[in-house]
Amino acid sequence: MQPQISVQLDDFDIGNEINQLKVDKHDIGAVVSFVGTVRDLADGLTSMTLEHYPAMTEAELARIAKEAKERWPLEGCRIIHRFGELFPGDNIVLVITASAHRQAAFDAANFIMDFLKTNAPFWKKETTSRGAKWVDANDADDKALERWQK
Amino acid sequence: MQPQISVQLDDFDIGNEINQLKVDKHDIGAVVSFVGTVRDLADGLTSMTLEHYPAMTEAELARIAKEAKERWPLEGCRIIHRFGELFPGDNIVLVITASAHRQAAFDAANFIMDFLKTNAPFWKKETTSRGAKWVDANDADDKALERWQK
Amino acid sequence: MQILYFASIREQIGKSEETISKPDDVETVADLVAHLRSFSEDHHNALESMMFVRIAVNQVHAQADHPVSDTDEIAFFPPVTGG
Amino acid sequence: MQILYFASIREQIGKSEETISKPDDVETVADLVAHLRSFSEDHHNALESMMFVRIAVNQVHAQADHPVSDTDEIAFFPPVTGG
Repeated sequence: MQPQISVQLDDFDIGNEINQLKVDKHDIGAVVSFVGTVRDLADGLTSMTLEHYPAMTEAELARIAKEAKERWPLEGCRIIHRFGELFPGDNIVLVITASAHRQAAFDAANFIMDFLKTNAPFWKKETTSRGAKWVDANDADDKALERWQK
Repeated sequence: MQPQISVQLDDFDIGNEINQLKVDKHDIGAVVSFVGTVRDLADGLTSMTLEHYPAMTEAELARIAKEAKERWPLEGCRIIHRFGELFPGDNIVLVITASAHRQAAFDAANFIMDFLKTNAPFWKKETTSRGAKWVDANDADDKALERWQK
Repeated sequence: MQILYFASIREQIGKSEETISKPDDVETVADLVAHLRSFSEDHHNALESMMFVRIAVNQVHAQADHPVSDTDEIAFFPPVTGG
Repeated sequence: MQILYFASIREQIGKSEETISKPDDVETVADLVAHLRSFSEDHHNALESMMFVRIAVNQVHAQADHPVSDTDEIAFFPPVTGG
């Protein structure tokens, strides 16, 4: 099973992505997906711009997916991360994991998101009526990693 | 937030279901979904029939969703479980949880599946070329519940 | 009282439901099971191992010591296997 | 060597990349940072707090003691905020 990674401007269709993951697979009993979306918070977000490090981004996501594949028996793994200008409610990231076993699918998707949050080279800049501001990194994301230490 | 529960013969479209959950919601940053599908195992499954207890099924799923909502800050929760005759690769169950926080969405979906597996009154009968047989309950499903004990 | 059977228990007993009058000495689900076992060999076999039989009283999971009344809907079924 | 800046560090320095020759006494990323700080006040400010600056050497996350060579691509950026 080769994880499929995309870093793209365009939106994605989660149903299509799940269907493609299932093609020619017979032992998938569980598919877990995570979608991260742009929150429309009280301070009136008008848009969010995602910058990334193109030469590194796909490689880093592939490394994270490979680590997940080594830890859990996955039948399929798909990661899509968007960049560019996004608006409230828009999709940002999609992670899909498929396995014969539901807990493997849950844990692998959760693991991938935790590592993506702290390692994938993306940076968010939020624009509100008061101007644009880089989003601060979240200490909780570093904490979330600790439970995956072997 | 009122969890939406359906027990139905028809298939579902996960993309549609996620979009409906997001209508008029502004604080969703994370959507986790679980899809359980009919595995096509080595012994040549031709079909699977799901029997259920109609008067109890929706109430039991609603009770599980309510418990999840009390434990985690959810902005949306959707459960669909199919019954009737299904074929390899077909969808059986969909659980979607939406939250401002990704770990709440992951944990709530995981919790709902663990409780659904041991409490929702559904029974699977598998038909292969050698005949039909009720699926045995899985001891691992009982074990999976223990970690959610308060 | 309304008695429902599901899945393998339904197949063993050969019916999905039956309506019975609660005997005076049937106070709990366990009493009811002892009563139902006397109906036929199929009832006896299907309800023999209470390790295997799950119970719902009025559509809510219950244990064998749960009280029963004449207006209750009591369901018997094997461990569930949905999801 | 190719130096890349991203996000707030890119904005502070006012450019996204620059090509420099590695001085002989620059052996690690930490040495390189000290060298870059001398380029301008903006470089100095952007690279002042190494608690905040993250590093990749040839597109792989690295620490400040990572060795550098003249053919490397070295990137500096704040903690990531994707997902």
